[in-house]
Amino acid sequence: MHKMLAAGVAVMALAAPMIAAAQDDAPTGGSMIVTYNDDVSTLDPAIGYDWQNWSIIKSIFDGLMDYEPGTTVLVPDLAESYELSDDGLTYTFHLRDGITFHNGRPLTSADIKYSIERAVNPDTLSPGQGFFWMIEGFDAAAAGEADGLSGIETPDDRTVVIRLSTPNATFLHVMALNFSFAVPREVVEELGPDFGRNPVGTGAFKLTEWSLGQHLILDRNENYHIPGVPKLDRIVFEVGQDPSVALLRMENGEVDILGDPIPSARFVEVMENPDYEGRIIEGGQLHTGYLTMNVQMAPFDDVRVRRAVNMAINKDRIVRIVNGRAVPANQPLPPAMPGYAEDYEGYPYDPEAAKALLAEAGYPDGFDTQLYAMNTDPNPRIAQAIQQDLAAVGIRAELLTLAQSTVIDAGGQPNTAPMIWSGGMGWIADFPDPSNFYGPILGCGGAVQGGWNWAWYCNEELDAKAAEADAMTDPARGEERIALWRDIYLQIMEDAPWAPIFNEQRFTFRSERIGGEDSYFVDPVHIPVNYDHVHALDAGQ
Amino acid sequence: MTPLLEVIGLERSFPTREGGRIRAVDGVDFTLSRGETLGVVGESGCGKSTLARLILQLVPPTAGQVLFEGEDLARLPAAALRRRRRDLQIVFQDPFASLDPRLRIESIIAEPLIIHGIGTREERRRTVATLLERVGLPPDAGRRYPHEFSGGQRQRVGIARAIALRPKLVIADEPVSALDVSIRAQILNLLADLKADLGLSYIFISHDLSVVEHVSDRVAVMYLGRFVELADAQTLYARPAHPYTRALISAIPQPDPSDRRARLVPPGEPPSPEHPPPGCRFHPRCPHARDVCREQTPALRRVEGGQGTHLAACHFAEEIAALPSPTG
Amino acid sequence: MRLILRSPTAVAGLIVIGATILVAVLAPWLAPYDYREQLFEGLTLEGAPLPPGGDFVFGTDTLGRDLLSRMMYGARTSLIVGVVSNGAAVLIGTLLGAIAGYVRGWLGTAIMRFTDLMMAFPALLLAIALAAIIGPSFWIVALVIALVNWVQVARVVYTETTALAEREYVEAARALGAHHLRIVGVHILPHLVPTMLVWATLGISTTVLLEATLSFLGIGVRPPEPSWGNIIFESQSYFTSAPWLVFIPGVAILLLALSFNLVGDALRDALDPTQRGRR
Amino acid sequence: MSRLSVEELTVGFNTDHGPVDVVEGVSFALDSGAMLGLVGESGCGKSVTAMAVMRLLATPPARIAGGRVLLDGVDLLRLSEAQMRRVRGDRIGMIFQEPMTSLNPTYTVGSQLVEAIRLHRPVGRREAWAQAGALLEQVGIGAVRRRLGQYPHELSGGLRQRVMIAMAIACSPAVVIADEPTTALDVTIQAQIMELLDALRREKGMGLLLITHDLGLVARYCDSVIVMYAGRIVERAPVKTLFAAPRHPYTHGLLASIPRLGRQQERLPSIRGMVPSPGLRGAGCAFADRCDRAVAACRAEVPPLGPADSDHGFACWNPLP
Amino acid sequence: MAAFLARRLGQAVLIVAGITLITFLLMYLIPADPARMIAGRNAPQSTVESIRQQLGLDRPIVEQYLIYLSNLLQGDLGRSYMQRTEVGELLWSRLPATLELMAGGIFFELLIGIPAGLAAAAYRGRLPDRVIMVAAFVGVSAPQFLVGILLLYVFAVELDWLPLRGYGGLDNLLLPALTLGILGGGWYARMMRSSMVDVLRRDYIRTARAKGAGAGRILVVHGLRNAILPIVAMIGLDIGIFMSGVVVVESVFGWPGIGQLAWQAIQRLDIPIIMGVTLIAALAIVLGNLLADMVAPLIDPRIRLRA
Repeated sequence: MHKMLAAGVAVMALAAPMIAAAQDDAPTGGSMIVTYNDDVSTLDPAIGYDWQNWSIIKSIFDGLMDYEPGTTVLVPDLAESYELSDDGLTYTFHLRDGITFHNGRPLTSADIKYSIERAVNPDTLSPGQGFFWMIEGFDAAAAGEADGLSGIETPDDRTVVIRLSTPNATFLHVMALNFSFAVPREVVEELGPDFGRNPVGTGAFKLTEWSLGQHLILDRNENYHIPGVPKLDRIVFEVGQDPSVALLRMENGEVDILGDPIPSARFVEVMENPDYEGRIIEGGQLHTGYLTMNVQMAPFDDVRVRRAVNMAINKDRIVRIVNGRAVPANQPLPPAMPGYAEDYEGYPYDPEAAKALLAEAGYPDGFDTQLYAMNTDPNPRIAQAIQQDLAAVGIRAELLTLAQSTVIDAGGQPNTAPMIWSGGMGWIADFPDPSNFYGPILGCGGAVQGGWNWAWYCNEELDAKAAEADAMTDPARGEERIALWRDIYLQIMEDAPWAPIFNEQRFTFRSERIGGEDSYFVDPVHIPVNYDHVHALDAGQ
Repeated sequence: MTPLLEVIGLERSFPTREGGRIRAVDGVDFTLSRGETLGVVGESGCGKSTLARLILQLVPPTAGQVLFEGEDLARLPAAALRRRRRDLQIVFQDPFASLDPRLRIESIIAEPLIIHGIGTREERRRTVATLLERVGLPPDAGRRYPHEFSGGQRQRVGIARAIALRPKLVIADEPVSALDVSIRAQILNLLADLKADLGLSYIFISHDLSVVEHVSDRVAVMYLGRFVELADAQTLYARPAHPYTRALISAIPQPDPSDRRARLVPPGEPPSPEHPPPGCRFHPRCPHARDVCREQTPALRRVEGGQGTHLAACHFAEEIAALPSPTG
Repeated sequence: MRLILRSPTAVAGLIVIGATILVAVLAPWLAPYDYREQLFEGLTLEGAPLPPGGDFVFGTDTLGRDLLSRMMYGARTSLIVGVVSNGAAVLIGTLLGAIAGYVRGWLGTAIMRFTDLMMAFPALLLAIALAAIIGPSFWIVALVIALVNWVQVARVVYTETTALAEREYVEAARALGAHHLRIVGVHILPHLVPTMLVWATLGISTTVLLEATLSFLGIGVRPPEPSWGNIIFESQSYFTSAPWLVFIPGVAILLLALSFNLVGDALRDALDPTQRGRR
Repeated sequence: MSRLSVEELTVGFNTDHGPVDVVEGVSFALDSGAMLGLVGESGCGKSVTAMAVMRLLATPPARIAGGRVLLDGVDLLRLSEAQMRRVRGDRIGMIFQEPMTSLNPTYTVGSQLVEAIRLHRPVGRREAWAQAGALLEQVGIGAVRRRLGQYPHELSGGLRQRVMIAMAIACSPAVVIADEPTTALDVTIQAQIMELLDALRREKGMGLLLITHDLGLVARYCDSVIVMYAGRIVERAPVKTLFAAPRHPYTHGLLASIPRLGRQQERLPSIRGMVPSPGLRGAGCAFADRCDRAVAACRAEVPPLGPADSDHGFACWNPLP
Repeated sequence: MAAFLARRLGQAVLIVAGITLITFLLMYLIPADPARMIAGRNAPQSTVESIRQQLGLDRPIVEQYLIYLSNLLQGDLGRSYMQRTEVGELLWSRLPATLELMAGGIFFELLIGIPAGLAAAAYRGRLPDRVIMVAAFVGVSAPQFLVGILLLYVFAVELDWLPLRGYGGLDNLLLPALTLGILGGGWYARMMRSSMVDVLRRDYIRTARAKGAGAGRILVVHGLRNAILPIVAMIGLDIGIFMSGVVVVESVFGWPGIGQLAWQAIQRLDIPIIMGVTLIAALAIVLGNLLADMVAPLIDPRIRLRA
């Protein structure tokens, strides 16, 4: 996994190869049923930001860039090719020919410009607005003072020129984010806020039916620009399906993909069932579950206390509580992320040493504090495990398990939440780049009222280093940049504002009739599966 | 000397569900002297029970005055009225409903004493014992609950409670209607004894004319919220001056098979008090009704040539009074 | 009391309640394990809870804690919440209902309109919002439940009080010059006791469950303190793979609620002096 | 021959303190067209007797311990419940005390009358409604069409009791039992209802058993009378005989304690004490404790009702002369 | 009748307005910021501010409420913060499922409660009565989700007679509706019994027996109609109680109704949806009571609609 990703970064070339037409001889046709517990919310790419609608949107829309299926390798998508100016500030994208929206209208460069500007326009209320900060003219546009982004120009129908205000190595990832996906202006303007219910894009599938609270049907886009894609003719998303029921239906062969994770209650049993051999695919996730300690609140303002907490927690036992569906973590970055320090050992589990550290910090008898956590399973259980471990070294943490919105609010208030278990609200990377784990959650920018830096950790020196790293847009300096990020995260661990607990693993359960590369089923950017590339084995029969 | 009780133009109306108003008591005047018993008779719904509650200020009057020893009860402040209640008491019809089923008899009888803060606990206990004896109940009755007693005994409890404060006036609202014949006589005798012993005055409300005749000095006949006749008992029964009184008297079956009086049963039933007929309210059922009865409401007036103060609300009172006596 | 003992179902109920109280009180001595301790041997290697039997009579929960010990300590919470908060609800409801029913007038109307309003208000939402505003604690649960559950009591008491206030013996007391306070205290409230008792007992099951829901939402009992409700909710999705985690506390709640209901029913009959007089 | 004859009827109740007989050895006969008064105070067993004849007592707690109830020679106590159902309302009609509560408030007068007819007569709905109208006319109710469509609460007390009577006579029964039919009514209405009952029994030749506590009604309307005390008949006689010369001290005391119009008395003669509750009656005459004429025998043995050959029977060891 | 309706509708409007006001106030007081939830993690503070402004969350509460009310009067319930779909549409799409569930629940309540209550009353004091009443107490005391899970386990998992969960056919409805109905059924059985026992003591029942009516006829024709009134009033209230009950039942059975929607919305502080659900719940309760009041006179002619 790690290796694959390193290769991907290297591929960031001026003339990237086209995504090859699917060369495998997987059959096309057929359909599959995917179940979800929650209703699917908006499919507007500028707005949708759930893990659930994230990949559905990816199948309906396209952006300038994309990733190779099953990998984190950036490749041009709507763009045929792009060039980067020497100062690292100007990107020129050349659109592929003959791409049309689902309504039949050909895609032009104006659509790209409109789509990005729409995401930045405050009227859109896009949660992705902030991702575009590096584009020239962002501030004026984001404040609603300018009509559009001065940094985007469309010299002709097939060329988009984007100027940045500062060189940024993550920019191409941003162009692969849903928020920058192309939408047809006339449809958006006609439907207004209802566009998310009736999405029209250029993607591999088009939405044909949406019965709120019951099901969605996606059908193949016959005019999709990549030949042989998608494989399936139809995907039916059945919503309101309780995961344990969905699992039983899966066992009855009524369902093809469990959209939600396998319920913990039955995880062990399912994994041990020989009948499902090969049908449950395990993969990594760009996720870290961590415990924040508010460095502005005593006693967590003492680094020794924070280190003691890091040493007090038995991560192996917590991993067991989640049925081994995670690997213990010792640093903010997940193993699949470039910059992960493989040789770093982290803080060992050592309650005695933790006690000694606490004593040294002036808390020989420990102290009382509070631990916030979200109230959905398994988070209260994990929090209780942490609570017990802390109690063993004398830290008596009162546990507050609350609704998501309340915990998030508490985290963003100064001097409110001494400790927060991030589960359920934790960081899943928006794109596979180490910088994505820093800004809002560990940088000074996030350590403000209403911010997401719940540790209130602010290290100016590291902020400067981060800026430096992100300015390294030259692909040749890729390795150097990654190394810089690695150092940043290791230095953070010295200050220990977090106690990283684990990195979640994904387990995708598929029916016997669905096939494809294993990597398609644990695709790092498409969750739960890469809808465009999995196929039905009984297609055409 | 002021009379014990003076009722002037007393009125009370209730709203109905349909938005109309029922004039339950519609202009009643009378006086009651000390030591006197006034009987009030009438059929159900004529307003006699409301009259009792109006006098006691349990229901506020819509108009009119209730002067007790010259003091207008309706104008008394709440606290003063509560104190005044010592002098006015009531005995209810239903000896079960009027006793709190969750209290022991001794608590029920002692309640007025407690309310008015009379005596110590020990004194009250002795008073209760005396009262029990006075109304003819065994001494151990105090420890028991109302439902353990028969109707007659419960009525004795009600009477004991009413006389506990030595009131000046007792209003008895159908006190014997719910009782059996043999018990009824006992209670009537008890009431008579108490009156003699304690110098009580009574307003005795009943639908039973023979009982009223037996206990009353004067009798008032009520029909649809008004007094239609008021006279001393003997006169009223011997020479009724209102056709309704006549009809009532003649309708009473006497326990005497040889009694073959002609029965003057009035046809139909009392009209709804919500829509009383115009003119004389009795005219639709009156065998003597003439045109004037349908148009003019007769006032309660002295009957010419009547004995004492014989009042009747009939245009032809003198004519009626001259008819042969219904009691035969 | 003798009358209650006459009903075999009520006796069974009393036994269950008595046993629960006993277990709750003696929990520190009876519990085989520390109810908070997440035992290493309490989970399988894959992290699954252990079924009943062996060292763990009721099995273990998903954190490897002994279920029996947690049930014993949980009885405390459930009893306290059931009795205290439901009792408070009944008291509030009775007070408001009795005032509205006795006083009538604008005050009575205002109280009853407010009751109507509360009746139509989704209780769960109110509970969540209140707890979020005031901040979570065990006593908040009690308060929230009381605030939610008084409504029906108030309505019933209101109806009864209006009927009681028209009884002849109340009129008799007024005729005697009794003050309103005395009338309410002596002639009305005692008659409401059976209703109150019935609601106090009938409401217990709803209360215990509401506590469970609130605890689940993170409003109530702080983990790792157990209550029967939060034991269920912590593990409700395990009903097929670890049914004991749902059914043992579920049946406990059912039995306790049932017992309170049966005893309440018998109590109502027994409190009626028209029954008592029959010797 | 009598239409209805009750012989040695004994009815007991199971109470918390064991079985108690509330009606003991009651016998009487009722002829066609006759009106028999059954008089007594509350709790004397007169209503229980009526209910036992109709077999309307809930068993348990009630228990008919002995005796016979012969209607035209058939013992009703031996009939099955289904057979008895056919007798009720058809051969014996019943009128109750409270016209307010004895009619079903949720059905119209018409449908309740129609039910009374159709339960026993195989007539169509239309025909039954016509008959119901005719019945109302018979009991003196005008504007029949409107009345049939009205609910009981829309009628006055007197009208309701007329409807009850119409229901009781719907199938022209041989016997009608009227249990305190006028007690709840005003004096003037009471007179109307009694006149109606009197006329109907004559017209239709029904035997009418009038259960009442009002001796005035009995004196006025009945042919003969039975006085009950504490579950037993203490005296029976033709009306004139009884009122002229009661032999039982209880009957005598009862008659004396009624205040009479135009007869001013300072004190009413009254019977002291009160009725002993069932189960607490001693071995002898139940009235002995209240009786001024009681002799030793009274406390020892229950006096029999006699003499048998006379139409004036009384159960007393020391009767009035 | 018209006056009655007008008055009751007036009251209903007031109650609903009162409820929306309280809800609004509560939402305002909850320490959490919807704007942040919408903005997501990457948004700079300025974005949060502009979202807050966009949604009018920066205005005084009174103004926000008035805007809400005036929109409401125009039939506009607002748009979900998270889903960006019109709240009206979301509610509308889920209403049929919830209504179906409630109807099924009421059906089972009556189906269980009325016959059980009748039977208990008919055999009052005897063994069947005791058995039914204890069973009714069990029904009343049983935690709803426990009943649901048990039914699910027995009929769907073990016996496999009925579909596990899901929404659609009558077979899907059976278990959730039964779960909802068992609680109410217990209540109704008790109410029906006490009401019926009371009615059976009435004089008109004696009259009916004196007429020669049989036991069954007396129970059903004469008793039921008089005894059922408290139940009818209860059904009105039940609609309200169900609004809370459906949250549990819908989550146990994966029923795509209002309850689920409300649950999700509360988690995410999606105020427009919460307001919408409260509104619907309040309306349901008010309408349920109104309906019960209007049906009552049809059953008992003594009751008149009081204006």
